[in-house]
Amino acid sequence: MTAQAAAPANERRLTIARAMAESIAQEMRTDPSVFVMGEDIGQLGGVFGNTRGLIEEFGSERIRDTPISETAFMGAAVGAASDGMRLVVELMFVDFFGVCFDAIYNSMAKNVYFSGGNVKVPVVLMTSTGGGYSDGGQHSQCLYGTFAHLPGMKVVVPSNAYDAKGLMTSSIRDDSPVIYMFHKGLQGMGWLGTEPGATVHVPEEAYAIPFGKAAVVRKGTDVTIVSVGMGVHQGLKAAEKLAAEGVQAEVIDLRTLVPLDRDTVFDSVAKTGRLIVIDEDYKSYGLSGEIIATIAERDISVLKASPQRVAYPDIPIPFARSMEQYALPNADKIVSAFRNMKRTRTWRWL
Amino acid sequence: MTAQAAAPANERRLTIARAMAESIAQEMRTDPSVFVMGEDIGQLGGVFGNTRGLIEEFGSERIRDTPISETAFMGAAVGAASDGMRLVVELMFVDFFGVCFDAIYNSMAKNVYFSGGNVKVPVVLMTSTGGGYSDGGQHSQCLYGTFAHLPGMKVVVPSNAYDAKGLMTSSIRDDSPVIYMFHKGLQGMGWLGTEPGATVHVPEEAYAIPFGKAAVVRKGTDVTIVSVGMGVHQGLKAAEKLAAEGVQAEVIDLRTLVPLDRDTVFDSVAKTGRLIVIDEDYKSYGLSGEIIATIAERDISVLKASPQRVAYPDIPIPFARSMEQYALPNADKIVSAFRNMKRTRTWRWL
Amino acid sequence: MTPTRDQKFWMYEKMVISRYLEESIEKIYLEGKKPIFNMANGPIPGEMHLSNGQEPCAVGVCAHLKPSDVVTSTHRPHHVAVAKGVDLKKMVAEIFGKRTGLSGGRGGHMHIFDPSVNFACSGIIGQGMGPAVGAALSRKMQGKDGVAVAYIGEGAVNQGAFHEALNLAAVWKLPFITIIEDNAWGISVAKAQSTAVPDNSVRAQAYGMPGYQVRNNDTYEIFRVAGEAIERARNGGGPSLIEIETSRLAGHFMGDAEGYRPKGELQALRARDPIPAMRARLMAEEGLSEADDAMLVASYRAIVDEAVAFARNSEDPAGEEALQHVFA
Amino acid sequence: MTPTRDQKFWMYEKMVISRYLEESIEKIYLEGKKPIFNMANGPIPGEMHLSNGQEPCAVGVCAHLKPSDVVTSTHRPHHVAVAKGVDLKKMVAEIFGKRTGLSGGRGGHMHIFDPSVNFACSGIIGQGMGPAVGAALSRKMQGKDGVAVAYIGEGAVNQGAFHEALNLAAVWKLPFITIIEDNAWGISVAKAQSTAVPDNSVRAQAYGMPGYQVRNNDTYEIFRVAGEAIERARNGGGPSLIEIETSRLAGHFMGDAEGYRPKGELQALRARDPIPAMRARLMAEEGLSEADDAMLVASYRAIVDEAVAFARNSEDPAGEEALQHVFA
Ligand SMILES: Cc1ncc(C[n+]2csc(CCOP(=O)(O)OP(=O)(O)O)c2C)c(N)n1
Ligand SMILES: Cc1ncc(C[n+]2csc(CCOP(=O)(O)OP(=O)(O)O)c2C)c(N)n1
Ligand SMILES: [Mg+2]
Ligand SMILES: [Mg+2]
Repeated sequence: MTAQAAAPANERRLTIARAMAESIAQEMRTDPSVFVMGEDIGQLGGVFGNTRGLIEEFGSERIRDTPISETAFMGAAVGAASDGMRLVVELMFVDFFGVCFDAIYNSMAKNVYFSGGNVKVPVVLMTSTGGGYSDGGQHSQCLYGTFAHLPGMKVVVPSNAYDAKGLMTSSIRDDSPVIYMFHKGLQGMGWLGTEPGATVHVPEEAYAIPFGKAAVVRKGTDVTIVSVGMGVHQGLKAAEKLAAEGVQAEVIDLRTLVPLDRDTVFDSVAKTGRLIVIDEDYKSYGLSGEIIATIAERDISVLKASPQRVAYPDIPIPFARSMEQYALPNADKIVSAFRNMKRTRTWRWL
Repeated sequence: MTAQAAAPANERRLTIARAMAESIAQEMRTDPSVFVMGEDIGQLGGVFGNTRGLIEEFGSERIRDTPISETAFMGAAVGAASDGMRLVVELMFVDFFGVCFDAIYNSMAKNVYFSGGNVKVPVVLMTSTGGGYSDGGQHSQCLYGTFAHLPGMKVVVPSNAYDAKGLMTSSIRDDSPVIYMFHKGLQGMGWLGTEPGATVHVPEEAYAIPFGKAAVVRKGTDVTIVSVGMGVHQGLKAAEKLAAEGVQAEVIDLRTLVPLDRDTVFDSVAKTGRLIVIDEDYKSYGLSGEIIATIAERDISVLKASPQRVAYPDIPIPFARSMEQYALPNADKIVSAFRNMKRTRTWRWL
Repeated sequence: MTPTRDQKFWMYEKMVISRYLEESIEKIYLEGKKPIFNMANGPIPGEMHLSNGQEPCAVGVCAHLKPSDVVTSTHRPHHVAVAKGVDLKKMVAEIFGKRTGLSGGRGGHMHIFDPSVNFACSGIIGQGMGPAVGAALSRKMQGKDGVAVAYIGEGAVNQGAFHEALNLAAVWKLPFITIIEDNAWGISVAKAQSTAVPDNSVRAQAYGMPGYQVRNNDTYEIFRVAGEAIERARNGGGPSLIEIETSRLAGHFMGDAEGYRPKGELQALRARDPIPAMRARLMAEEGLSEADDAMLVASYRAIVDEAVAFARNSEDPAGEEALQHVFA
Repeated sequence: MTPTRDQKFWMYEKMVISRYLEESIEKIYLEGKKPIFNMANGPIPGEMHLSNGQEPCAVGVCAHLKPSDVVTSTHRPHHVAVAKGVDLKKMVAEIFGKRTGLSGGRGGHMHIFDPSVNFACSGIIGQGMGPAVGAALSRKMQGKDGVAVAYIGEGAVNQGAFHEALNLAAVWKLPFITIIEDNAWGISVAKAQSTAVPDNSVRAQAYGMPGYQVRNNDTYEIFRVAGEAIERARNGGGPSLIEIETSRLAGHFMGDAEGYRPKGELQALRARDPIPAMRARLMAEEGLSEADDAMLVASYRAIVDEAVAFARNSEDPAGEEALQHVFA
């Protein structure tokens, strides 16, 4: 069940950008230790709109534009968070992680452990992901696998505004570092194109969505489609197409990659016997392999056919529209993957 | 077949450290455009010995100690390599990647693509991996998955001196960037402890080992054990133990993660029906998942039991010996994984 | 060092070509993006950072460079690419994402690579620095003539790569020059808000290298200072830093509403547009007539128009070409 | 600013404790590592970076700090930890990897965290800088008293994190001080081989902050300069940089044969050992007698011996404790 499904139609539909900003504002109102840092998050309101309106309410001390010094301000986030503050810090594009990954990988993620739990690191590192609008190979990556592989940080990937708000609230309230990855194509910023399914009803009051609970966003019996973020919407579209052929797909939105709700995925595949993983991140050594391995290692016998992945190929992201669209996952590729599954050698098909 | 198996016993057994240095020296003699950069690689000969003796022969221009400025010198490696030089550049511990990952991830790995193949980037980024000697959470990581997930770089992980030399030669001669990951516990540096199986016969003359060809280092029929680097030796030890119980394990050394020799792994599992992956890197979203998914997606029906992984848990690496050893893969864990496989629900066991 | 007549006309040509290129791109970029501005649409999709106003930084420096010298530029690279002699047709085709582009459409406008004139860039702040230092090292080791120039924005100077690269170039005494294009803004953040010193030129002292500050986007002064620094570098005198006060006459990228700009700033900057200033100088100093100027400008524009036509008429790459050239 | 009698004795105490701690660790470290030196063996496994000779940098600065002030240190942290008042028993137990250690053995000697006195460190070069700047920001935003001090080696100064952090601290005018421990070596690489300027103190100019250079590992001069900088920071005067010429009397880490050291350097450094110098001053200035000194030293050593005994007698963590405290 998705919570937003129960909501009255057309009532307070928010974009993910506005839902994120609303959660941050609510937490800042109740907790004076919360503040936001990043590039162009003040007067500009964030390149992707997720801090819009905050500087007007909270001022430039708590909505703090930084120099283009990610190593320093990611490190500073660790230091301030260990000193009693709660941070929301933005890395403008996830692609820029490489200029500050040590501060993230070796300090933010590990200081809780290195201190035996004596130091808390309440940092939400929010960052934009994804392509599809020809921003080239240094501005279009997802890197879900890279971050989920790193121990010590929770990894959140919302697919709609309802989740975006509730997961942001949980992220800010968490005493551990959280990386919060929002997909540009879901933000509700028209200039990036936007997936309409991401803009949904969002309750006004603050609420928290627990980590590690995947959402079954569509029930089905014949095949399980698993993804996060943009892939969830592609999965839903593919499910529509398959439904027209009489195939009922179950679609799972993982919502958090760390912790990973392996049980929900396993239970679904145990029921459907078939698994397709959609990942806009690079195919090899990442999310798609992990989900398949999760099922295979738990009980291979639940699989009625070889699982399939629809993932970004292992290539840098090309600029030209024709090539980028060729490489990206989409609903048609998912439908083909399902057909392909039927063709693969199996021992219990039908 | 492993080439070194054919070699006469006790003839020119080299450590991996010496084999690496020998290959570099030979390439430097024949190609004046080859040079080496890194921290403490000159007079000190590299903290892990793999540039020992080079400065005496080639001088401090071509064996070039750098400031502790990884972003600058990794970037410089890209620039020099695009300008006609061939670089061997050392990142002392792979754990330090985060201070210079942009230069690696977004330039070194992608400039060939961004230039449509018009720019070549012949850089060998050699770096030490692995723990087991209580060096703590910022000096013991493997990060195989992190690097293999990144498109645009080849990833080499030698398990013995014969391979180390031949793979280094191929790496230096390659026009694409290569990350060459050597495990500290295999280097043959006594002060790090050392796996004796890594020190093997190495021919004097230069030779190249092609990328993307896994080695079947032990033939077997009952279970396929797949790994790289240190894991290969653990796999071989486990195979000995299993042999005592009449179980014949086939052990595969992947040798390169990119390109990945999926065929050799698949063919072996198609024969044995059982798969165990050993990985000293973090378990989730990495190598172990990828290998399992490779089999599952190609043909689930070859698996007679749920595949198993013996991998580093998703935790930062602890300092204390008791905790680190608890977390590391070893032969006993592999044997247990095999036993566990027998217990899992299967449909064709025996 | 003052420019010769030829050099003056060369600089003017490149400035006019660069500006007209940007104006052409601006128009084409908006095709298909109205009434709804969606970056993904139109003949030129994606982000677009125009260099209007920064032409002096390009021509004043590149006037001293040969094709064999190395230049790395930033996410805002067109003016420098034009001045460095990057193949204009192939570059425009790349910006359009066509098969005939410099990289067959794989790079796009932030990833202009033309090894025939040793030009490269990166969309990541500060990351052109290391590669330029490496090219300078390569030239020195090969005993080859040549200097390497890295462009960087004033905002990017606060990135660690700047510090590391300058120290490395100085320790190794490399033929390396960094050009800081100080347009006073890093997207919406003003220089004073991000930089602890008023002038980045003082930062040269941290590396024991000469640091120059050029005011007022002055093409001649840039030419003079760059000439001095490049000559020193060619003669083994090591690296230099040059900061240039320049002006960003457009938004940070196309679509930027620039609400953060103080009122009147843009108008004031436009009044000091370096291209009319250069034209006026040519008229005063070299007797350029209105008529000759019109002819010249028309001929420069024709070059751009031809490149644009070439790009427009080129084919899109096939989707599966995406899989090529991952490895060399 | 000169130290009071109490401050002098406090500094002497911490110096002696620190040195004797290192000497004790050195001995214990080698247990089980003979005849074959294998880092993995013995009661203290792993890398070990001793701070012998650098004690003045620790005490001259920390003499001005309260427990509520923040310090981040480097991979070579023991002397600073001692001076900052880190719980000695728990710290030594951590170095041994015992359950009673500061983090239950998860961190080890490069990861000493004692939030009760606001001490932290990182094994990655330069990466203590950002966190200290963040702590300084936190103090300023909370309107709380307090300064943050980041230690860094002279080799690490060439890391981008240094540049970014100093600029950030200066732009935000934070109560932040960086202490550069210049022991002339970054492992085997001499300062002149890695650093473009003779003195890192000039680099303060790149951030518009005061830069101090202390020569000769002089405890009093460090005390004076640090006192000035810390007072300014407490009073809202913003950050400072202090470079201290100090000496590394041991190898980079235990097991380092130091073949790269010029002949005679170590002997010369030992002749200028700051601890006998401090003792001589106490004798000359404060009338410390040989007998009193012997008593004091014995009492200081007893503190270390007690901590070592505590560590030795503590239990190893169980293997599965590795799985705890990954998240807060
Ligand atoms: C490491 C990194 N951080 C942030 C960005 C996003 N970004 C792109 S351009 C820009 C502003 C750059 O300002 P400046 O260096 O002054 O160059 P200008 O745009 O003014 O030419 C920023 C923050 C980036 N590309 N890379
Ligand atoms: C980013 C990074 N690069 C390299 C290292 C390896 N390393 C550890 S200590 C050291 C030398 C540091 O020299 P310095 O900063 O002068 O400190 P010192 O050891 O002299 O106290 C190096 C290169 C590291 N820990 N982190
Ligand atoms: Mg700017
Ligand atoms: Mg040092």
